[in-house]
Amino acid sequence: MGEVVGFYVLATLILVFAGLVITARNTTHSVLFLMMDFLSVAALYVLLGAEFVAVIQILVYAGGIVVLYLFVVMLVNLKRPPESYRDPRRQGKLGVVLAAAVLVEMVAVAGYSRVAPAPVAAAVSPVVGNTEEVGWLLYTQYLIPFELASMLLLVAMVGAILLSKREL
Amino acid sequence: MITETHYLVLSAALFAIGVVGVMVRRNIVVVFMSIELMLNAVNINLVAYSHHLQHTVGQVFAVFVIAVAAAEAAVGLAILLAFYRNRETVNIDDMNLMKW
Amino acid sequence: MDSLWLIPLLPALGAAVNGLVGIRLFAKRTAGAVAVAAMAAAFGLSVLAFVRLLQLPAGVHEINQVLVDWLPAMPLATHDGPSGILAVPWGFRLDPLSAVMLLVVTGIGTIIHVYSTAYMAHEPRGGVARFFCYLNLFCFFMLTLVLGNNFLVMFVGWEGVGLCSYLLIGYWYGKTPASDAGRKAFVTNRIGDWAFLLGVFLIFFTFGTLDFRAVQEAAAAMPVEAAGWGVLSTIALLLFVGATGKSAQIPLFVWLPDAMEGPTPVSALIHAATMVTAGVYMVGRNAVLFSQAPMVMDTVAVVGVLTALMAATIALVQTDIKRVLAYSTVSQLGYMFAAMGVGAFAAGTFHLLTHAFFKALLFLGSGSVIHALAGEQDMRRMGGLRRRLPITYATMLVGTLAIAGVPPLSGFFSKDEILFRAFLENRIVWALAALTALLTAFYMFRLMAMTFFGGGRGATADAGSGRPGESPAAMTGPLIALAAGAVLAGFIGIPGALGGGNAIEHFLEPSFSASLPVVPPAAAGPDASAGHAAGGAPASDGLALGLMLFSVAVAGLGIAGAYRVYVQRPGLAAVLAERFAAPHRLLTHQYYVDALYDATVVNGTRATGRALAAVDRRVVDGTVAGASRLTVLGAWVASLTDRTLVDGLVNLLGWVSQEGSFGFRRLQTGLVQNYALLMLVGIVLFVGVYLVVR
Amino acid sequence: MVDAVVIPLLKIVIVLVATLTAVSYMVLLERKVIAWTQARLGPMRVGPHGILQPIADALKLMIKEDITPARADRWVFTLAPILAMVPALIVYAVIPFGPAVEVFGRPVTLYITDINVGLLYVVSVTSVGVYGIILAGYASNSKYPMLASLRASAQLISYEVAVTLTLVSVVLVAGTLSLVGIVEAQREAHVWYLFAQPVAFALIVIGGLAETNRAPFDMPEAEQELTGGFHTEYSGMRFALFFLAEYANMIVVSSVATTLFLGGYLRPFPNVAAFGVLDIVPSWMWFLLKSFAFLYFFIWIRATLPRYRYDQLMRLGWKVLIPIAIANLVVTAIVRVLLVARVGADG
Amino acid sequence: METPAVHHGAMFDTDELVINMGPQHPSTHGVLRVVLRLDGETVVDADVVIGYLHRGIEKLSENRSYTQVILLTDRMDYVAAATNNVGYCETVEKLMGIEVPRRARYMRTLVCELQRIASHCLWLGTHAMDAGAMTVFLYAFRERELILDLFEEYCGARLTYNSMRIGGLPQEIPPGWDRKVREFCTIMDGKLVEYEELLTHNRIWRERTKGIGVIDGAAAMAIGLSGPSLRGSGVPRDLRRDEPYAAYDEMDFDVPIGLAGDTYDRYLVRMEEFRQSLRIIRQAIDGMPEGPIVGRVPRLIKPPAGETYHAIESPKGELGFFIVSDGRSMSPYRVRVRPPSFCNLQALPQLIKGHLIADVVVLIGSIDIVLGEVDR
Repeated sequence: MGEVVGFYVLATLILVFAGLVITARNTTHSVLFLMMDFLSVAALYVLLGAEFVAVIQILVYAGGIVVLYLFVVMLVNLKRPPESYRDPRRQGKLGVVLAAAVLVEMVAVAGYSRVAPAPVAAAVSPVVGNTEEVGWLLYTQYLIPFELASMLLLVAMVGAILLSKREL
Repeated sequence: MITETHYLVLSAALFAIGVVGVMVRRNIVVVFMSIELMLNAVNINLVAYSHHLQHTVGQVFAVFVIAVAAAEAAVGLAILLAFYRNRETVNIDDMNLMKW
Repeated sequence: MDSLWLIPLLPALGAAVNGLVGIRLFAKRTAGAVAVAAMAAAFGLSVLAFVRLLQLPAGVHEINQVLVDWLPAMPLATHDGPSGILAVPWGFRLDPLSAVMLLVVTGIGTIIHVYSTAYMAHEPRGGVARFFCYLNLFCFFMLTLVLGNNFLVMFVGWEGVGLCSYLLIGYWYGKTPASDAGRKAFVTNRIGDWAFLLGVFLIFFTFGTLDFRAVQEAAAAMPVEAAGWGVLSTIALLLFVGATGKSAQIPLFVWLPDAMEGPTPVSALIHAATMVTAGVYMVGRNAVLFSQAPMVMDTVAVVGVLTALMAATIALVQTDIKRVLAYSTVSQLGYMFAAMGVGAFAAGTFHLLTHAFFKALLFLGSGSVIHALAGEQDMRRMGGLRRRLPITYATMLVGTLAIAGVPPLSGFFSKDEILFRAFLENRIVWALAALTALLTAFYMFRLMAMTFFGGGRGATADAGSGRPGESPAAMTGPLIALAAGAVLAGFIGIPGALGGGNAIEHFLEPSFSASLPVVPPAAAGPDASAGHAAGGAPASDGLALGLMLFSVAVAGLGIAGAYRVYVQRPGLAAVLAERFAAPHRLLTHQYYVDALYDATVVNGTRATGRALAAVDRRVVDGTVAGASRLTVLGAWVASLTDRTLVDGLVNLLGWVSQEGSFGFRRLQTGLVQNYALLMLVGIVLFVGVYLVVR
Repeated sequence: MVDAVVIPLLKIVIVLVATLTAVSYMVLLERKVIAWTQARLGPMRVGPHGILQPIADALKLMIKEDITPARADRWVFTLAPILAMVPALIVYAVIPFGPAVEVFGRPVTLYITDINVGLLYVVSVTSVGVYGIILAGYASNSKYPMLASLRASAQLISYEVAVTLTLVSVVLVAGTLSLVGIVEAQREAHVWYLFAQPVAFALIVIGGLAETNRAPFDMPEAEQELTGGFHTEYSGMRFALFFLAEYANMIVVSSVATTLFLGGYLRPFPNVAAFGVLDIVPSWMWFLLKSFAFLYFFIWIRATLPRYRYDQLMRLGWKVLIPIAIANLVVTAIVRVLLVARVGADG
Repeated sequence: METPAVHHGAMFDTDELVINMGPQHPSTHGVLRVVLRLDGETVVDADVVIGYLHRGIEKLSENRSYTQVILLTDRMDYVAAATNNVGYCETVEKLMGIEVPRRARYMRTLVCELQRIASHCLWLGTHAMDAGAMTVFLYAFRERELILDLFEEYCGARLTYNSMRIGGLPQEIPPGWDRKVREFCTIMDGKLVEYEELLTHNRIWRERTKGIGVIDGAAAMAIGLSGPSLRGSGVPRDLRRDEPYAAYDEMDFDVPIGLAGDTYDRYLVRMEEFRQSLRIIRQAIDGMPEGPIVGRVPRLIKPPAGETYHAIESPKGELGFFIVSDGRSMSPYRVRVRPPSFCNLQALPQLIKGHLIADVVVLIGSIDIVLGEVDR
């Protein structure tokens, strides 16, 4: 019961906020709605029993990435709003149609495919608790992807610093 | 009873909203944000299956996706800033140098 | 005390500190202090190691330490089958022989380091650190050479000391003679090293191991190759060629006199006391191997004694103080090889030890003289320095008496031991060695006379009354220390004839025998030469005493002659030179050996190169040119095909794509979102297809 | 029903009320302590020795006119103080004021909840607090608040890195992310982590000062430079919210630091029976005493030190604190591995 | 690129931003307005706008009698009113050739130095406050209060003293006053240690002031700096020593100078001046001669036609008066003041260029201006 209510409330919030993100006139408002959306998604993760991902979602997305967006929005908004120049060749409407097609197709796929719950995987980790499990997997089975991800972040960091320098 | 299909549909809807954002908006910052929405849709999918299959690996992948999103945001926004510095615009329709 | 490895490590650390940090940062004093501290610590450890060696239980004569597996076990095979497992540990072995060398290297090394701090004081700051870096590095390699328990570790040290010798000879690399001398030393050494390396290969091929002890035991088990030339002889000969290179024996002695271009402490340490004795040490190390090859032993003895004689004669006429000493070194090394050749390994090693003391002393003394005369090296411009450099004079006199073989100084005992053994073994060798001893006494006192006696000439004359003065304490201190060594070192080897126990010989004996333990001191390896057996037999005491008196007399004769010619009648030398013009010219030109090498090896190489260049130009270039003509012809045919057939096809293709792209390029709007749109179309189609065909 | 709903609700209410009261009295405390430092008396008029001053302040702020600047972004202007306040309050959900005790025969835990990612929760929730500041600066549509908010957010984000890295080393020592677990780990370890992790403690104190925008890191509201900082344009209740949020954050930082480093609600020497007499003071009082010591330290610092310059602050954060935090983390990890290895070998 | 390179602290690449610091700003020491052009937080250019406190003192003087002008001078540097009085009175005395009795000269010295300490207290307090050290502010004001009490006892006023007369002083020092001054000196000795403990070796304070607003001696001279701000740049110029007035030629004191010419050195110079002032005060009290306190002054103060310039060392620098008399009128024909704050303020744009906003307030505090004097 609680789960049902929680899901529908959160799903509504997520979709509404997402809609507001792409429709808001003011970019700053968009960013705020994005943050709200991410927080709702984090709540959804808690509902799904993934506390660690939920906390990371808040920490990284809401606390980090969105702040970055906010910075950028404020920086580029300092002087003038984005111009309303529109290229006549852009196919915006077609995009909406195709997005709808994608939605339909994906719902169809979701409806068709039923993944049976796998037999409970043999105790992957000797630890209990969601965070510990994720941590265990990250540091054992997925160690190399984990290290690669950290390399990726390092590279991204260096790249971002280089790009935002005054003289390239 | 909420099945994983519910989550998949939610995820699909969120993804579609992201797609619309990418397709329609001309402010490149909003386009970036729409991409973040799409990534979140993927994450919902992963975590939902993780829940459904009682296997943590989906969450692990969600963590990776978040890492990639962070990298993407950092580099993307840096490029955007560099672009803004040169062209003083964030309109995606002004970014049309890649053509004949 | 299981820290044998620490002994080479300390100089290595010193070198690293001076080389990495010191050249940029250290003051001269700091650089010197670091190097001296490293060496002094190494010396202290060496003494401890030596004591530890003495305390070993009876019948055990070595400490063997393996640090790491250097080369992991690797089976090697030839067409004929497996040849052994190449497994080389980085191991150190301390036995009596290496212990003696260890003490020599670290002890004299320390003294020379101290001396250098004063001698190099006028060098620029970074240069001093560089110098000490090289010097420490040299000590590291030398200690590696000495302590290594197998041929490969030894070879590392062997090459390393060659490198350091090169670096140090060329220390003043701005001076052309110095850099040339460095190169000459390096190249000449390489020739010897090549033979040495071949010997090592052959050893591995023959015995399947490179460990000294294992090789010796295996060699001892093989029959003596007295009659025919066998593999052992080949190995021994190759090793000996290597030794001639490093120890400046005929025919590879030419580099050593030139090496005197380096700073004097370098000459003292490397080119008198330690590195050049590496060859002797190596022969001693492989005593058992050499003993199995009597023909090679004879070769060694002959080459040694000839070198000794030849160098001594050349030394008679040299005018550069350091070159006299250099030839003297060559001569004394010849002595050592002669001793080795007659099977008197212990005696040779003993002479090595005493020689290290007095020759280092003489070099440092000459350095002190040169230092006092602000770089003057020509003895004809010296003289009368006795008063002005009293300490240098006194200590050098001690050294000269020692090298001349005046009892009871150290040189007397070691040289007499060699002569005694040579007398028993090979009278010709003995005769030549005795002659050399005479010459040695003569030319050394010639040096003393020209430098210290008489009136001032040249540099010493035109300098005012104030200069030259005695060198600083950091230079005279080492001189005094070495002089003490030169006096006292002989007492560890007083022969039985004089009532001594010949302690050094008994101590060293285990190193020259194949298997352990060896109880009776006199009984050497299974097939030790006859002279050995006669070793300390009391029966020959009278003979020994007679020979002793003879050699003392020879030394006295030489001294007296020099005194007569150079002190009492200073003009006599010139008269003699004129009278014996042809031999004199021969001697001043060092028997034309360098000229010979120039004419044969150097010019031969050049001529070969020219001939090959001519072949290249005529034959090879001609062929190439002919080929090019053919190619041009073929290319013309090909291009015709290309223009018509291939180009036509390509143009067709281009035309098609051009025409087609007029339509397609409308898609490239430059709008990112339109590109994304196309992607989306793809996705929709893809998923659609999936849904349909599922 | 009582256990599941009533008690948690009651606890939430108590914590909220207590927090808000504490926050308002923090203001008084600060004014008093600084006044004493400066040889003044501080507020004396309202009530004896000014103890009713917070109430007067609250009344004043509530009835003041709430001005919205003409060209401000109204929605965001209103949202910003709320976004600043809410995270500061919801952090209290995981702070353990005491262990489980019996109240009227019912086991009650003296914390609202103990989640297994407690510390991460604290970090992530406080990281959301930065929105209040940025948005306040943005929405005011004024230059000084804009500059101040950029400064503030840069400062917060930078120091968050250092603080979070430092927290990781504490977590390494404790082996748990749960705040209650960390307190209990200190009981088992027989040592406050102040002594096990002194470097981390120093980093947390410095980082805590910076994260709460306190002197000497109070750049965002440096009145001499940027007049009032990001809340220059605010007045009335919305201003009060910012004010409360700042002090609430101070209390959060001191509570977390107390929990992590001073043994939380444990009495000194919790394992030494000889000190059992200290149990007379209830556990939550110990917690409050320790937190109070922190708060007092914060105020003391503010009264004493000049202010850092913005670039010096950033340099300190990035070039000093973060490297030290990383070094501390590495050393802690190495020591931890070695200890575990040794213990493993033993047992 | 045409924009100048950023020196430090620029986090983002933003366009130049113009902000208006003042005239209503907590740390501009009155009503100064500085228009800053910023690149990020770095000051690219600064425009100092003054005039918000202009009262026309110079013009007013032309309609006042010579004695009445003393009153006006109080309002210039209102934190060092007595010094202004001395400067003006001495100029008039020079114009009229009046001999001031030795006791009066000693008393003037005493009053000037007390005033200097009071002024420096205010400078120290606000300077530290600008950098965020608010406790120092209150401490310094506490000690300034003691001086104000002393002045109150002497002349009845706490801020604008009107405490000089042409030819001497209006009244004898009250009985027991000298003892109180001595007590103050003792107190002040201890308090100075307290200030220095809070600031001089404080790491943050040093970081905030060292290397900030560096100006070398030549540049400082060229731009007309004077007083401690000039001495902070290593120029040993002090009118008390170089062109002695009052009784300074009989006093024994040192002139501290800085080396680096940065804010920290200016701070140290002023801190040392506290001590030198106390030294002079003690000498003045100990050596106070007996005698009249007013010289022979004509009843009608009507200087002969002519003009003269006389400068004294006010706490802020060279305070000069240029007075023209037409010989006929009872009022000066022209009074022109060379105020140190005004001249020192000229250096501000040069000092703050390339620094951050936070340094601007520190630098304004560092050159120690009073807007009353700047605008007059």
